Amino acid sequence: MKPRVAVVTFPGSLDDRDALRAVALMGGDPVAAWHADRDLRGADAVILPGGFSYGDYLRTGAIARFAPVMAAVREYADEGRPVLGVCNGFQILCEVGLLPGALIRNRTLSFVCRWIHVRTEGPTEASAGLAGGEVLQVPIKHGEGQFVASQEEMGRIEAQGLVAMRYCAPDGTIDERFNPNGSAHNIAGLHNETGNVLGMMPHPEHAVDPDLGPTGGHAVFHWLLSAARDRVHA
Amino acid sequence: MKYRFELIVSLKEGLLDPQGKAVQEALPTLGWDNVSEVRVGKHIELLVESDSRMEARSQVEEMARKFLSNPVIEDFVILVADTVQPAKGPR
Amino acid sequence: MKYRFELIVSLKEGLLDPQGKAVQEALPTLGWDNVSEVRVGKHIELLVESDSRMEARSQVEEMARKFLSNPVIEDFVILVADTVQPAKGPR
Amino acid sequence: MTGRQPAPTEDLLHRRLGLTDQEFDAIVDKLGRGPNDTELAMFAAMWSEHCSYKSSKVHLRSLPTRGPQVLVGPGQDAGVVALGEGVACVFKIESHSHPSAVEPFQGAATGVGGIIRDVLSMGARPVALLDPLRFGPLQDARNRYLFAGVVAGIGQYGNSIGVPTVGGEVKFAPCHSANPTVNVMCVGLAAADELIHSPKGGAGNVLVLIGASTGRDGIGGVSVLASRTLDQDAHRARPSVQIGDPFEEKLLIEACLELARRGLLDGLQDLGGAGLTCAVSETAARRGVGVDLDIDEVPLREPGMEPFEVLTSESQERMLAIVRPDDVGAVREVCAKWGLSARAVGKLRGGGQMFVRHQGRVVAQVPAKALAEEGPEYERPASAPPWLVRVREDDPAMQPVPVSLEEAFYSVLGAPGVASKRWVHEQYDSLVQGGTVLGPGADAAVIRLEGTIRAVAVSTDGNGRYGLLDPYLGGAHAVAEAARNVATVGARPLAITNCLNFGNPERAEVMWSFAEAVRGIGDACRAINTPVTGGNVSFYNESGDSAVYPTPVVGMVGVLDDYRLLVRPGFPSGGLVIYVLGRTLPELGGSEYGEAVLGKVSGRPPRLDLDAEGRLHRLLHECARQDLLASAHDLSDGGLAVALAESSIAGGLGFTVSVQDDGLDPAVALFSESASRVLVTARPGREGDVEQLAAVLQIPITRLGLTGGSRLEFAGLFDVALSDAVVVHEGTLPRLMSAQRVAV
Ligand SMILES: Nc1ncnc2c1ncn2[C@@H]1O[C@H](COP(=O)(O)OP(=O)(O)O)[C@@H](O)[C@H]1O
Ligand SMILES: [Mg+2]
Repeated sequence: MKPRVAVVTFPGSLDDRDALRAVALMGGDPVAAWHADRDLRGADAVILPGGFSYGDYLRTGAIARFAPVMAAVREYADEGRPVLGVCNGFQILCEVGLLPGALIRNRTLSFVCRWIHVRTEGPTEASAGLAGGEVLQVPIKHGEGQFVASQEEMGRIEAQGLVAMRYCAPDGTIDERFNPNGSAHNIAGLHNETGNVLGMMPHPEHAVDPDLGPTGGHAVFHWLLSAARDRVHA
Repeated sequence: MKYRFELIVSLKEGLLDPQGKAVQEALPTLGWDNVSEVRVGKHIELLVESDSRMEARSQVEEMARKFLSNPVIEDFVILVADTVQPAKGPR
Repeated sequence: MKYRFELIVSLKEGLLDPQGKAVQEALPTLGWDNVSEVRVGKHIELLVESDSRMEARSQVEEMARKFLSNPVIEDFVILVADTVQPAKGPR
Repeated sequence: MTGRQPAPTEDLLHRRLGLTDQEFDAIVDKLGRGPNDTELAMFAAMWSEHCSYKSSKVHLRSLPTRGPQVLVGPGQDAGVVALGEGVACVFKIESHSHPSAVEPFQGAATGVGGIIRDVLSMGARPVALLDPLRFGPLQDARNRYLFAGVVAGIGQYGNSIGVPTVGGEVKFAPCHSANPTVNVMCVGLAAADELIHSPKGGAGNVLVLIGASTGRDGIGGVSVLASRTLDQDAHRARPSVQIGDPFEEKLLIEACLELARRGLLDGLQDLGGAGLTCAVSETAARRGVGVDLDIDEVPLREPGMEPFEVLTSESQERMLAIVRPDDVGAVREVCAKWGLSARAVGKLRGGGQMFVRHQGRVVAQVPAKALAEEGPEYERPASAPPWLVRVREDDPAMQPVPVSLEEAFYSVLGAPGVASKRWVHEQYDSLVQGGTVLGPGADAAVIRLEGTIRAVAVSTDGNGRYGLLDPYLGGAHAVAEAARNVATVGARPLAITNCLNFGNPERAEVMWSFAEAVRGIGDACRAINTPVTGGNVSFYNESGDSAVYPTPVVGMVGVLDDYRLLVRPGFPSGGLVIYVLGRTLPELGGSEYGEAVLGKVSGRPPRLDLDAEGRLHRLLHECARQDLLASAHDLSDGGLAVALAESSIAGGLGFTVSVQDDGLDPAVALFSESASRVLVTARPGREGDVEQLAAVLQIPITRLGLTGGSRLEFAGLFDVALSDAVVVHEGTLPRLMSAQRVAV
């Protein structure tokens, strides 16, 4: 049975249809969910897609956080089901506290759309995160992707191995010159402690179709779908 | 001497304020249905080194006019820092 | 009764403020080399309908804490509108 | 209602509203009485140059508009062509130059919003944006401010609504310092049988105003901002500046598409110039009916607005739906789901009159057709400027090269108009919607049709220098280059939209250049078989003694039957044979070389053999279909030298070529801008096929050399390191813009 993956559409979500398409292409069963829904239609995993939910005028994710569907998302996270937040989805996950830190305006103050490389970090023993040690080519497109956290929080993030991926050179070297937005420690994506929640600024859903470009998004969807499949069989 | 100034830059009246509108429309769904006329602007804080407060102030005014605000769509007010009364919210 | 409030939301002290930094770096190239510690935040104005000023104020505080600011990265101050002294900048 | 006779003073209201005395008399004629102030404001808005096309109509009529591919031609909100497999492509271009000169960020942002709604009103999902832009030189701080603001504004709006910006142009010339040119093109897709047409009749149907509330911003925008030359104190136009709300627009897109999908619409109309007056009167006039409009039902953002303000406000993010009475409830529900206001503001009725009611009284009563279709029409005096003869005689090809060829090469490659536009397009989301097969940086952008192997290719082009030196050729070249760009990626050009950016049409030389440009566009479109489906005229792009170059910008769409066969501009591997298709002549008039190296815009633009151009497109299309090419890149600004460098940079691979085979002067061989040429590399082993096809189609083909190495080697002339060329090409705009201070 194909794992069912819900993609939540908030007013102002933009990459929701792309995420649905990517789920199907990668062998999942895509399910469209709506911000006003209170449940996720029995899906095995959930994606909070990119975009500008509710316009993102006050602060990214500030309003989406209160959407009815978020209670269900939180439940998924707590139950250990896979939750993927991409770009605006990552911002929302931070805003609701499912992931630490926050994303603020890029250091350059400009929006940036570019194909970049990230290196995945291995998950800790205890967690079920994305496999480490891979260099993925994926696009970013955001104006507020600079990851920040207080010093103590940063210490905890590193100590607990919560970093899922960092911006890097094409050969995988972590280097400030390849940091597109000024993120602390080149952080491009984070896990929660149990590894079932992943937030990332790059867009894996735009890096799955070889007709359109590199396929660095495969690794992320493989992780999401296999984690979802585990739930199906569990 | 160094003087601290605060500036508030906001959209001219009559112009649509999408930020304010978004906040205002969100509040009732969060349980506050008694809020109106929300406007969102910028707050800029800066420290100016100068011989006199008057001189510093007139420089801030020039900066505000020429760079910190967009006179086509925005107005600004200068608050002299020490006339601002912080209230008890955490800071 | 309706009460007007103003709020200032700004990035926490320890965090680098990209907008403030950009302004600070720009000012010398525009001829002002005597400005430091620039911080850029948000200024939010709103009107609250309530039976008492106290009640209104505590609601604003709650809104600020839960919605208008993100405590992970931001602080806020509430200015009671009529304690703000607008200076002579055009408004 | 009381008729109002004009008082014999200088300060007549109609004149202050921009109407001439003759136009006022025509209004009195149509009404059979004097108009009241509200009616006069409505006429002033609708009869402005911007809305009525009064100076351009007589010329535009000569354009070819028919063809089997055209589903909807000019006259609707946007043109439509068939792409095959039942898919329709809706597209249109528009100028937002005047608002952008006043407030670059919001001016450009709202320009994006406006053109999106044009495409949306046909029932199509907007799938791509392109932004042809022109500014003054970047050495000037004001120009940097305008450039940075416009790009950021387009980015903010396009990025926030999820429509990818996939192409455009950026050119620089001193004439744009006071008059930046901001054009935006939008492409949309729809199932051909689900397009929203505007049927006849419909009396009894309800007008539902959807989206943002109406404010005082943008009042008089039509007459003040778009139809009068920007004068010294351009900022007196301030209150007309609009703030865009892209979030509202995104909701409008989704709500309108859902309404269309569910069959709840009898018609859909965007609100643009002249606001409600235009949307309502055009709807009624097109359908041959009358209308009752109750402006008390219009949701207002500000209290105390006068009827004329509500009627002419250009507040953004609004659409007007025409709905059968039984469907009004369902329409409201869909809008509520998307968090949008939807208000019934009127009804279509029999007859042809537009009634406007306010507080129970009729405040205006005007024949809808008089407003929308019976505006004035002028055949303004036109004559060529006397100085043109002298400037044309000054042929750059006759001048000695003042510097070494290597220096000339770097000057041309690093000219801001030629250098890489990455600084611009990295600020745009070019990927959202997942259809972008080829984004910014190629000759044409390619967007696939969901679920098929088919794709639409699109490019915008225009050359102001050519327009200045010969507006006829300027128009024709714009069409030819746009078609060539589309053909270069392997697509078949289908049809165009165009944006005509000119100065004050009341001046004979401007009017002459306009007429010539339109004639050039028409001839080229007929020859290449790409009809005109619509466009936009932007006059009065001048202030003081500075007018923009006569700048026709063409937006071309084409179809690619199988996007997997598309051809990219970069050299993909070493050892490939490089050819140039087409003939190189000593044509440096109006060239990038002339401006960047000699410092002059003079001579005659390259001639254009439209028959050869058409054959070249067929050759490219056939080569792509048979998968014979490893790369293709058209030759335009900067000629062969720039095309070689760009293909090399894009592929990250050098080349060795000999460019002087037919004994051309080196500067000509390198920098001539002779038209109808494309640089290609053949797939290994397919060289003979390419040569043979070229021979069959009678396109000259010259073998230049081979790809490979890490140097750009022009044998016998000079050579440079690829890495140095990259620094110049990629580094120019970032370097110039590093002096621009980001506003907060
Ligand atoms: N304003 C812009 N926005 C987006 N893309 C742009 C812009 N300006 C230029 N580009 C892209 O940069 C590339 C080079 O532009 P240009 O030199 O005008 O191409 P060409 O000569 O083939 O018409 C094209 O892919 C074009 O779409
Ligand atoms: Mg080209």
